[in-house]
Formats: sequence, C-alpha cells, structure tokens
Amino acid sequence: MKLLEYEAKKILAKYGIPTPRGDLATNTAQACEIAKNLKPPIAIKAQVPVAGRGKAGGILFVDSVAEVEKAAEKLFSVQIKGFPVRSLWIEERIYAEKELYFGVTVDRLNKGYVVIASAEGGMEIEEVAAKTPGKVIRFPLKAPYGFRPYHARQIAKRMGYTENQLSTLANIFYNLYKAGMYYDAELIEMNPLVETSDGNFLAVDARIIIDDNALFRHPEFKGRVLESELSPQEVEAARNDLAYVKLDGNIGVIGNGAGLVMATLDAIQLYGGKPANFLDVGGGAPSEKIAAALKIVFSDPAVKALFINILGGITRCDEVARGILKAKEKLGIKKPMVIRLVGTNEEEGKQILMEAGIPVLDSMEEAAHQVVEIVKGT
Amino acid sequence: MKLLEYEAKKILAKYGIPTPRGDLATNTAQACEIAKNLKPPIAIKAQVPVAGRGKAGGILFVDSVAEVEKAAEKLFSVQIKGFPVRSLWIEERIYAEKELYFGVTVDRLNKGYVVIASAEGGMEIEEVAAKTPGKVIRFPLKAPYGFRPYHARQIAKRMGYTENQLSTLANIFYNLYKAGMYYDAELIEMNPLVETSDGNFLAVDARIIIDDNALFRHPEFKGRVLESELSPQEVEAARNDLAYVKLDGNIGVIGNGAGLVMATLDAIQLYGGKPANFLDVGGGAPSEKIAAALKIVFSDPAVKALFINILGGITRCDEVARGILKAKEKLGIKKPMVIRLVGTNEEEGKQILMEAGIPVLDSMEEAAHQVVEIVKGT
Amino acid sequence: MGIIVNKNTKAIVQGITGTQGSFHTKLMLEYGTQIVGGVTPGKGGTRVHGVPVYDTVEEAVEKHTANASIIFVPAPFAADAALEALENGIKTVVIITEHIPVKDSINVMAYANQVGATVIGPNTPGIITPEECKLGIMPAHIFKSGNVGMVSRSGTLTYEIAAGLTKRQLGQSTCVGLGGDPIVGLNFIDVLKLFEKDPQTEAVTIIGEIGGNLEELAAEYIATEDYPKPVVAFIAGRSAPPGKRMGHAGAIIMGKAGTAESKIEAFQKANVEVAEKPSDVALLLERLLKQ
Amino acid sequence: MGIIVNKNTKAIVQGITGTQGSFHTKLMLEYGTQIVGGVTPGKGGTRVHGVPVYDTVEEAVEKHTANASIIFVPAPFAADAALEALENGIKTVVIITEHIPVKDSINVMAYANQVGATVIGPNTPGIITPEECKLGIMPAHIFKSGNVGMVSRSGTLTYEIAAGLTKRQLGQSTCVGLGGDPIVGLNFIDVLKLFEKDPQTEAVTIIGEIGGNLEELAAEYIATEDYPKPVVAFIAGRSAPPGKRMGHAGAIIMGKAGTAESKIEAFQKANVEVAEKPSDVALLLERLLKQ
Repeated sequence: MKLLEYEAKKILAKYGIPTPRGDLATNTAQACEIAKNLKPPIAIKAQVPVAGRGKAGGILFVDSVAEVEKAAEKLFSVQIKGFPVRSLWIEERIYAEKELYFGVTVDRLNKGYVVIASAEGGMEIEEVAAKTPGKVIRFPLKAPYGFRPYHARQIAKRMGYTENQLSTLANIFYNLYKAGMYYDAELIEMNPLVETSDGNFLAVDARIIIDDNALFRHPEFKGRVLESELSPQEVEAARNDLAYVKLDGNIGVIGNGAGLVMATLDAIQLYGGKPANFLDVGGGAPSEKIAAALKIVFSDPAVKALFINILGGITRCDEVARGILKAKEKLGIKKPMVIRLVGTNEEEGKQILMEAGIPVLDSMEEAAHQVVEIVKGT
Repeated sequence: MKLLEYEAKKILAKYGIPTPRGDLATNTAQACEIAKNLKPPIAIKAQVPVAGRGKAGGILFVDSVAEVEKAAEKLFSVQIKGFPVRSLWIEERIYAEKELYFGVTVDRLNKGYVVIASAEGGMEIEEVAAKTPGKVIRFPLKAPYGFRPYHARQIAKRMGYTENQLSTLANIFYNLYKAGMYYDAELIEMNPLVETSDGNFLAVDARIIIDDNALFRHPEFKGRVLESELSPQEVEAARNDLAYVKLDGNIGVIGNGAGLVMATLDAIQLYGGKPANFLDVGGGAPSEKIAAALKIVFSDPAVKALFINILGGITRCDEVARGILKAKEKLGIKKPMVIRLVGTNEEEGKQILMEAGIPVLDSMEEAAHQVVEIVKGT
Repeated sequence: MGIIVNKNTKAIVQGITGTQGSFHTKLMLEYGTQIVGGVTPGKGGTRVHGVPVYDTVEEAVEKHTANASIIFVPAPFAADAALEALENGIKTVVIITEHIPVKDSINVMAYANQVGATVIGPNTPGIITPEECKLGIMPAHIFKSGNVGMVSRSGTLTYEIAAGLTKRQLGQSTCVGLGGDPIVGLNFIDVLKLFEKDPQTEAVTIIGEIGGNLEELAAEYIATEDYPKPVVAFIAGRSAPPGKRMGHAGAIIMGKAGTAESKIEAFQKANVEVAEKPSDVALLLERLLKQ
Repeated sequence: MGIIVNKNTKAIVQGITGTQGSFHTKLMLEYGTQIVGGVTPGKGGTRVHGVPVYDTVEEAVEKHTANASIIFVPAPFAADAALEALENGIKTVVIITEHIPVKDSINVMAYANQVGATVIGPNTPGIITPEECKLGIMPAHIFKSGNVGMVSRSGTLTYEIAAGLTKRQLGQSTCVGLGGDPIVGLNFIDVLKLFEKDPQTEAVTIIGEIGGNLEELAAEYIATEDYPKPVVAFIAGRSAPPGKRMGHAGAIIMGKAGTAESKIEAFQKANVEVAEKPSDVALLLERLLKQ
C-alpha cells in the first residue's frame, strides 16, 4: 500500500525526523488558509500516488501567499499521470545546499532489508547509481540484528559528514529505519533529504510503501484503500480478489497463476495479437469467481474476444466451465471465446462446455493462435 | 522497581491476560463502592510491595458486600511486614480448580531470560521446586530470538494441556512474555494462574519488577518512587545516590564499593561487633557525598561509633577526608570514628585528618577490631 | 535420487487439519510421500487420513524422526510455524502459504541460514522428485521421473512446461518451485548447484519471469562457472508493459534488470538457450540432450 | 603472558572524550597499555592524550588493527557501542559502564557468543595483566606481576586483596573483574579454564559475594574436573541478613544458593580453602604455593 507524501511525512515527524512546515488542504480556500501561517516561498504539492510527480507538473512553487490560490486552483483542476488531484500538501519551500538520498527496502538476493544512501540524491538518483555506482552506498542488513545506531553513523561518516552533523544525520537514518520496521514498509525513503545552507537536514519528500501482507498488523490503515484512484475494473477485481491489470489491446485474457497468464499474453503477442488485460484468478477459484472475472474483462469495451487459459491443479476445470456458462448466460455474452482447459476434472469441464456448444482446446499455443486469428477476422 | 499488584494486573489486562474483576480503593468508602459492582465472595488485598503478603494477613476474604467495610477498615489500620496499607485491591474471589505458576526472569548462568512454569503453582511453588524439581519447567530463552508462540505451546503441552486450553494458555504465556519484554521486567510472574472449574484461566496474583537501569525507556514511571515506603535514611540515601541498608547493630559503616563494604561488615562481625548499616558511597565520591553519608549514618540513634573504610581508586582520599571534616563540623559529631584510608591521594587525606586530630589506620582488619573494642567499652 | 527430497524423506504437515492441509495430505500420501505426522495446535491426538496429529512439532519429531515439513498454516502464523520446524531440527521446510509479511520471511531465512536448513517458498507450489516424493500442491500426474531438473518462480506455468516435457517422454529429476515472494529460501543459483551434483540430472530448465534480478544472476553464474550441464530458460512477461519499480531504492538495486529483455539477453550472453514458447522448452531440451 | 590481555593487546577506548574515558586513557597509557585509538561519534579528528579519536569503530579498527576495546560510553548507548566493537571484529571487549539495562546486556552476550568474542563486564573494574596491560580503572600500583590468577565479582574488595598479595610479594598473572551485573560476559568457570591453560598462573583466587549461584557452580566445577591448580576463595557477605529474592522465579532458579553459607559450604566440599578475612587470602596462597 503506497502512502501519499503527507501520510509519509506525518509518520516521519512522529519519529522525530524534521520535515518542512506544512499542512494538508483538500480545497483551495484551505490551501490559502494554511499558506498564511507559512513563510514564503511556498511549495504546493499534489497528493497523488505516483513517482515523478514533480516532472509531471504536480509541484508548483510560489514566492508569496497571494499566489497560492491560483496555483492550488490549477493543481485541483488537472490530472497527474492520470490521477485526479484530491488534496494538496502546502509547505515552506526549502532551498537545498545539498540533496541527499536515504532509503530502506527489501533485497531479494541477500534475503533481507538493505539500506541505500547517497550524498548525491534528488530526482536524478537512479542515474547517479547507474553511472557512478561508487556514489551510492548499499548496506545490506543482517537479520535479526538489523540496523543499529552505529550503522547509521558509519553511513553518515562514509557520506562525508563529521561532528554534530554526523550525529544528527545518523539519528535521522536510524529513526527512518525504525519507522519502516514498525510499519512493515517494503520501502521507506527520503528523497531529497535536504541539507540546508545552515547545515540542518530536512526530509523534503518521502515515500512509504507498506507490505500489503502485513496490513493485518496495522489496523489503522483498514479501509484506507483509495478506490477513487482505481479504474472501475480494478475496483471490481479487488473486491473479487482477482489480479487485474488493464493493457491496451483487444484480446481479453483470463488464466490461473501469474506466470501462466504472463506466458499467455506473450503467446498472443507472438502470434501478432494484442492483449487487453492481465487477469489471474489465482488457485482454486470457484465458479462465481470465474464468472466475476468474465464480467470484468467484458466490461472493457475494447475487448473483441476472450481467451481463457486454465491449467487445473487446485483449480477444478468443472468449476471453471460452470463459471463460464453462468457469466455467458447472465451477461448475454456474444463475443467469441477461445477456451483452453486441462488438468483436474478436465473431462467433466469439457463436457459441460461442449454441451453448451463451446469448443475447448488442449494446447495453449494453438488456442492463442486461434484467438488472434479470430480477432484479425473481426 | 517493584510494581504493586494492581499495577501489574493493569499491565496484564492491557496484554489481554484475564484477571479477576476488580478495582483499586484508597479508602474504605471507595472499597464498599467498588464491591457493589462485584459478585461475592470478594477478596480484599493490601497493596504493599512485599512477597508473602497473604501469610502476613494482607489478604482478607468476605462472602458478602456488607462485610467489605469491616475488612477494608481493618487492613487500612495495620502494617504488613512493616508497610502501612495505603490502598486495597478489591476483586471477585476466584476458586481454583488448579493453581499454576508461570514467570519470566533473568538467568545469570545462561546469560539470558528464562521461563519458569509449573502445573503445581501457588504459595508453595518454591517447595515444589525444591522437593520435586521435575514438576517445574525451566525453559532458557535464546537471544535475540526469545520466546515465541510455539515455545508457549510446547510449555502448555508439557504442563499437560490439550485442545482449546492449550491454545488459550499458550496465548497467556506469550502475552505475559511480551509484556515483560516491553516493560524491561527483571521478573514478571503470575502466581497463582488459576484454572477454574469451567476450564478457564485467570491470573489471580501477579508481580512485576522493572529493571531500574531501563527506567529511562519508560518515562511513564517517572516520579513513581514511593518515598512513603522508605525509611527517612533510605530516602536521604536515594537522594544522594548512596546505597544504604539499615541493619540492627550499633556500629555505623561507610565504605566504597559493595564488596568492600560487605567484607567490612563481615570483619566487624568476626571481631564480635554488630554493624548498624551498610553504606556504599560508590566510586569517586566528592566530599559533599561523604558528608551526606555521615549525616545519614549518624541520624540512626542506635549508632554508637562509625567505621569508615576507604580504599581509594577512583575515590580520592583527600576528598573523603574533607567530607569527614565537613560533616563533623556541621553535625557536631561527638561519637567515636575509626577511619581506614588508603589509595589515591592517601598522604594528603591522612594529613588533613591528622591535622584535625583524627587518627587514620592502614589495615581494615585492625580498624574493624578497634571499632569493635571502642563500642564494647562504651 | 533427485535433489532435496527423495523416497527417504519423512515429512510432517504443519496445519494438517485445515482444508488445504488435509486435502493435500491425502494427495501426497496417494503419491507415496512418507507423511509421518501432522501438527495443529489444539488438535493433538486426532488423525487426518490416518496420519497422527500433534500439538507441537517437538512431539511429532520426537515420535517419528521427521526430517522435512510442509507448511499450510495461515499467513499470520506461518513464520512462527517455520521457526518451530527449524528449531526442532527439521532440515527441509516447504512453505506453501502465501501472503506472509516480508519481515517475517526475512527472519525465517536468517534462522534457516544459521541452522543450515533449506527453505522452499513461501508462496510456492512445493517440490517434487517424481515417483519418489512430492512435498507440494502440484498436480502429480503431469510429472514423470527422468533426467531434467526444473527450477521455477511460478506455479501453473511450471505445470504447463512439465506437462509438455512429460508428453515428449522427457522425465524430471526434481522440480523445485522457488516461490513467488520477494524473499524466498532458495534462488536459481542455489538450485543449479544442487543439480550440478545430482547424478540423475542431465539437463536443467529455468523458468523465470519479469521482476527482480535473480535470472540475470543465474545467467552470470552459468557463464562464469562454466556450468557443466545444458540449460534451457523460459521467461514469462515479454509482452508486459514497463513494470512499476519500487521507488528509487528499487531502481537503484535493480539497475536495468527486471525486464524480460534484460533476462533473455543475460541468458543468451551465457549461451543458455531461451525458449520462445512454453512448448519450445521440450524441443530445445531434446536437442541438447541428444548432443 | 597471563590471560585475555597482554603486552600485545592493541586497544581502543570507546567514549574516550568523556570525563572517565579521558582520565583512564591517561592512566592506562601511563601503565604502558597500547591504546591505539579512541571512538566518540562526532569527535573524529581530535586527539585525547595524544590518542587519535574516530567517529566509528570501523575507522579505528581499519587504521590500527585494534583487537580489544574498553567502553566508557553512558549506559543507554553502551550496548550499542559493544555491538559496534564486536561487529567490527574486536575480540576482547571490556565494558566499564554500569547501569546498562539487562535486556541490552543479554543481546550483547548473545552476539559475542555468536562471533566468538570475550566480553568482560559490564559494571566491571576491568582486567589487568600486571606490568603488561591494564584495560580497566583499577589503581595500578597495588598490582605486581606474578603467578596468582585473580577473578572477582567486586571492585574495591579485589583491590584490597590484591594489595594484600602484593605486600607479601605474591604477584598476579592476571586479575579479572567479572562485573557486578546479573548478566556479565564471563563467569568464574570461564576464567578458571583460562587460568588452567596459562603457564604463568600457579594458583587462583576467587573473590565472590552473596547473590546468584556462580560461586557454587565454580566450586562444583573445581570438584568434578579435579582442577589442577590450588584455589583460595573469599566470600563477602557472611554477615548480611537473608537477602531479598527476586520473586518466586528467583527462588526457584537459585534453590538454597546465594547465601554466603551456601557458597562457603560449596567451596569447602570442593576442597577449596576459604579465607575468613581478606588478609587471609595471601596467607593461604603462600602456604599452598609452598607445598
């Protein structure tokens, strides 16, 4: 679960990490009210769950309180990378003497958390990392000991800080880590962490992604899911515990297992088709879930035909067949469907569909080929 | 820091451990008010920081709400093991089908925490442990992994519980451990943890001792020190960061270092004297602290003579000498003092005292012998 | 033979009384796997498909000298179950459970590393050494004993490819599902090393997918170590749009890795044949094994 | 020679810029101890009595190949300092600091055990191998090199006894202050084992006190292992009133142990001479060494 900037900053503040003075506005009047208590220049920042918001025009700077109204109005009226702006974070603009980067995330290879830090942070940090890897510190953490205050000091030292700045910075690092662990963050980062001309440090932007699997430990986020940020299909998929991603083609795809669905998309593309979506029904889906999946896929008007690819393990082919019939009946589906169905209860499933006049194939590649041909013919 | 029963029970309740229904009363009227909301029989329990309170008459049981007044009045009027009763815990009396024991404490040998559990708990648990050690489970914990839910289940199982009771009990164990770790407890125990006739479990008594050295992590206990529970000498000693224990003899003792002071007491006893106290000034005490120590010792009217035994390491003999003179002057001390002073700045210290007409010895044993003879002569 | 599990493996099932645990115990028993006991706290003394159930792993291990465990315990309690198995001396732990918090998995892997145990998963279909031992939830009939070692990050896609191999009489030595989570016990390189030492395995197929850089690292390993057995790879997700990276940190760790392109390129550089379609895996293996 | 520290020990001082750290650095240098560096975060680049100060142990170890550390860091941060030393490869860590929370000490000891390092303290006067190396706060002039190994739980009482030995020309091989906390890195048995192997040590004196059961266990060890060097014990606290036990749990762990009586009895059973007064230790050792 991605937190918005303002949520992340509130958590940082709770852990004693300095952030610029500011507050959240959900309308222009509120934005102006907040600005009155701030010292210009002021930054007006769209609260949208995407990276690269600055480059996409989601952050405006003004030099006086009087200019806040116009800037806020402008941001409330646009979409940033497809997301409508529902709230703004209004804060004092900080001029950076230096922009640092500090973050903690999960490192697959080392099977643990890893701290990433750089004295050359900011928007170009990925490029710094790619071009001059030596400027980026990667510090893998050893479970169960984790990140300790002296690790934080080692990193601050390697970044070139000494004296009071070393201790101040190390405290910020350590506290960010603690916040990340408490909230089960897959990612927690400050970028930029700004060093001001008077030698202080402030987290000017922050990002936290909480491990969805750990949300049961954080009931405070219950019901936070921002459905308004999802498409209608995504909302429906989430409700039915289906993994759905919209793509820009015209062949609907339903399958069981992420790897198999991905391979199905690849096969469609290989034969010259364009998938309209990724939809994984997961393992052991009952007929209702299958029916819901069909409904979601066909609610996308771009879909000209559907390819269902099921390899039954826990998933039972007869349940899949019943789900397909249910959806077909209920939704009055007229568009063509190509069905590949093998595995557990295969014979029963095939029989159900054949009795309803729906042909079933054995080979996924053959089926992929067929659905592409069908769509080409329409 | 020893918590009182009611404080311990509030912590247990916070961690989801069932305790009998009850509340705290600081006067008899309040006790009666609380009792009205309880189902008799009722237990009235003096809140005093000592073990063995039950045997000392600190717990009374009554069969009706009407009898609470008399019982409360009685307890408020007595002392339990020397402690006046300032509050009562009024709770529903629980009849035990079985009394269990469960606690977590520090194990010097294994350099870690240890869980102790027994299906035969209650007041006689020490005797059970001494006579039939097999009935007591000792489960040393391995840092940093600690006690985990499956350890709790293993212990519940070894105690003979199965089915739902196993899970319920394991949860209680695990939660007690979590409470203990959170509060930096040197000891946290439930005794008895009662199994009722309907198979439920309740912590009928609980004890928590918090590691004094960890109190900086628990500001909620700041200022909690119950000075009313200490003697005037102990209060004065605590204020001056001196370790003072009242004993029942007539020779006052001041020394630096707990081991040395203990050995000094032993030497006095060896020569037939009786020490009036233990007082350790610690390391590097300045003259003011020495003077405070003398004041405390002489405020005990039983003291007939004082033995000061200083082996200077960090402690400077000249500071000690100055402190002695300060106190002597300020308090007008007339009682005899035997002083043994060696180590850092020994010559200077001796000179200061000799100039004031106070003799100084080199051997602690000789000095101990001398002070005993002086007191015998008085 | 095969790797990690074989006909001498004596396994317990943690969470045996749950729907999935009970169902798959039956299937594993039918396959011939030695399931010697089950564990569900509070259900000790009962039986599931004839398998005795215990309250603790401690008892199950004591009574049956089990050396493996398969875990179906719900996510919030699964890491605890894995640690229970590891602490009680189990050296092979298969965690079927999905949705385990990553922090919990990290602790499990650290402990497994300390005690020198193998963890498969979490979020894995499990492991099968065909005709000897199945510790997992994969459909058994699609596998057949043979000389191809399989290692994969996905479930049904592996079945797809395994079925394709079996159809063409290419049996498998062992098929290992690494698991779909960011933190899993084994990576491709670990399994490649095991297959290298296994006399039954004559060729290996790696089934990867987009995300992470474990495929790239495996390719590098094959190249630098001059891996002695032929390897065929398949990567799912060629058609996927550029993925969402996990913040700057993710981008820094991964660099350009993670896309199907990057992975395929890495394998090709290592002279590993990459199959275009799932059914091509069998064809490429056939050719390589004939050489 | 002696044990644990000797003239080849190269030590750093953590918390060197504090009052105690700076003061004792001077005394240790004067004694001839090789203090190669100091650590205080934020004070890197300065010097204390000529010793270069670093911000991290990492740097100090890198520049000076130190193999020991003495810690004067305040209690809330002392455990972290100890872990920093241990993680950076320091194999002998002396923690002078008192009032460290027991939970923190437990973690330090677990980590030290894992990396195979020796921790002395916390709450210890330190360790001295007379005329070679002093890593501690004990007054130096009362010690003299010789063949008596000393191990003690207390500070000034040890000085009392050491001074008594020195006065009678009984020098010491090494004197180890275990530390007064419930959780310390070494116990009597650990040190007895080291003295057994040390050729310089010809007799050992154990200075114990009431509380805990480590003296009883040491006595048992001496008896069952038939310890080959003569041992003299002194126990402080014979006149102490029955102590307060730590709840039922404390009583259960200790049984009857903990009193001076119990300890003295245990040593006598093990044929260890127990001194009645501090000055008797030297007399008993003289007699035993003459035999």
